[in-house]
Amino acid sequence: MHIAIQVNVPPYTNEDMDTAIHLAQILVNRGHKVSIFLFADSVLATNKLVKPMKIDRNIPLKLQELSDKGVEVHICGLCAQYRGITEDMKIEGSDFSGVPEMAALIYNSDRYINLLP
Amino acid sequence: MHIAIQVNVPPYTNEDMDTAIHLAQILVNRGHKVSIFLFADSVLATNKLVKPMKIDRNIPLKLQELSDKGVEVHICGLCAQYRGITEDMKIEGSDFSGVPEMAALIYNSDRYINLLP
Amino acid sequence: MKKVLFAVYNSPVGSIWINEALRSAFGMYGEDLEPVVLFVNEAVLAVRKQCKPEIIGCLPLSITFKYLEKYNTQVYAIKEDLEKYSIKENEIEPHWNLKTIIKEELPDFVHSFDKVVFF
Amino acid sequence: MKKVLFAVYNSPVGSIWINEALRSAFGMYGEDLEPVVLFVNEAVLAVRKQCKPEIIGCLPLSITFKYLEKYNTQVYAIKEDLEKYSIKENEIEPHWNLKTIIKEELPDFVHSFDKVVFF
Amino acid sequence: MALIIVKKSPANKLSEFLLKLALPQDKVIFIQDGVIFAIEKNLKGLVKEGVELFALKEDFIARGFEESESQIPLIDYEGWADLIERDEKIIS
Amino acid sequence: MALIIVKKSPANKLSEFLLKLALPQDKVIFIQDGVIFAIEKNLKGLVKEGVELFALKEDFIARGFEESESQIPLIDYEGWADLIERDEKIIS
Repeated sequence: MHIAIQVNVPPYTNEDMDTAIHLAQILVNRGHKVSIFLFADSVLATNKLVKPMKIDRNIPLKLQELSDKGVEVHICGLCAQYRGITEDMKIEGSDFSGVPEMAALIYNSDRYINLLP
Repeated sequence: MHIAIQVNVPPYTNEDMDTAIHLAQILVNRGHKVSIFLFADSVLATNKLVKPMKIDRNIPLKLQELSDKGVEVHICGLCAQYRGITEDMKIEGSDFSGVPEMAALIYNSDRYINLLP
Repeated sequence: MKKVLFAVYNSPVGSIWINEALRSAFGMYGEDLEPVVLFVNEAVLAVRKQCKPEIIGCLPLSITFKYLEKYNTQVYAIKEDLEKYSIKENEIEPHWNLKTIIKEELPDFVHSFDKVVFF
Repeated sequence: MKKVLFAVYNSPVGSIWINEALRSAFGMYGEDLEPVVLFVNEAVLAVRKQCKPEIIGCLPLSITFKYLEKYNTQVYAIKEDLEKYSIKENEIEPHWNLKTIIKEELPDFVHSFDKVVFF
Repeated sequence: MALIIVKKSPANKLSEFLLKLALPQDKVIFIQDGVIFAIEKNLKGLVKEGVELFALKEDFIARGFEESESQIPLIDYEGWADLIERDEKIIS
Repeated sequence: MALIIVKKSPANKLSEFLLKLALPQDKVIFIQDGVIFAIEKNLKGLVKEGVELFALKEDFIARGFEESESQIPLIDYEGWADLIERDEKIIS
């Protein structure tokens, strides 16, 4: 199956990115195709300049690892502009897209999981 | 009087930065010394790479203008690191500081206005 | 053709969610999708003519009106929530072309969509 | 000496606010300030020994314990909120050195501080 | 005497928690979505007697309400600044 | 049949709104602070008959609750994935 997960809130401050990453790992291991769509403040999770404390998890790195395993990471481009995240800051394997990509995911995915803000 | 305003939530997504900027303008015009302390996701408001749509307000620019008028803009440095904002991205006149600066503001200010998250 | 519901439960003023829900809805027409928008709780405040986030410097709701017209996007509000804020029919901005729905009908209404996104 | 209250109303797991409130409190000792921390609503879940945000990969609450001990920072929880979640005295993590306060005393308690910051 | 700032809507439990903190002679200002409190008929029943209530006019009007709908005085940012100057203690 | 995800705590009105959307044979999974619902004695009274309720075990345990405190079955992420695979419609 193709399963899409949309996140809307910032990483660290809230746990939605943690939930999405954990769920994506499980779903990928089950053989599903997984896409993560980052909307609004969740786009912060793709900023590779994020420097958490050493004892804390590195969310952009975890996203990067998911991407290496084949998970698509889509970033709402307008949302990124509003948060001052430019193309050169984003993690490898993620893509700036927008609402047309959201529409394609909503249309093509077998399951669409939105984590409401 | 010295009046400090602490903000905790991201700009645009919520209106706290708008409230803080408007209040700061009024207070400065009344002759007060105003300090803005940006904590947690509110640090995004100091990223000069933020590119809002043309019809929308430019919050980092408004902060910059307040700074030009003498308003101190303090950024929690650890919070900024967690959001991938580096020193070279911040608006002119703002400063990376931290909880010791928060303590100094709480101790020295005549009024401390926290806009709760 | 699949049906998608964008339901907004946040206040229309001071947060981005109504504008983001509408922007998302308008983007759906690029695929074979039919978006519908639903205002829940305080989001219903959006429908009054005098509701103007631009008064406090935020993005106006009216920037969505030309697209609402172009696509004829259906917008619903919950009747009981409109009543809670004493919003009368003649106060409603005509551009929303608003339909109302009562709470009792909501479970079936929401289940009639293929995908549901809350904001 | 001024007294500062950091009151937290957000859940201890999955959000940063309890850790941020404690970090803020510990920073106050650089000035002639006395910080006190108050847990309100779901924030009281923090006090149970078994409350461990690290289970879901978030920062542990226990990183604050050595500072609580070093500074002897006072932490309060609302008694009624503890009861709401059936948190018994023997379940409370001793490092919090927790005091309780009843709702009726809150208005005077909060007013006894020079500055009040809610998270 | 304190100034209590209520910025979240009546739907949020924290708002009522903050209202209950108010002691006689305190002032409460409703801002942002907190201004929705201003149309509540029994608003004064939520606070102790002697607590003064205000709503920020700009935030109230922006949400589509008419001034006549408010049960309490509407003040502008200058009025809010007056309150800030007057009371040393601010709870929010 | 739909899967409804409730992630906000009982203190947030939206959670009850979502619970009321559930039709018989729907499933509800409580995650994040939504798991606090699992300790409510009258939880089943909040949904229509025939609605199946689950809470995400990891999120429940992390908040300091003991498994025995839950009024409904606790499932892990694999269990959540099972629910996702089963129901096409997801409301959240």
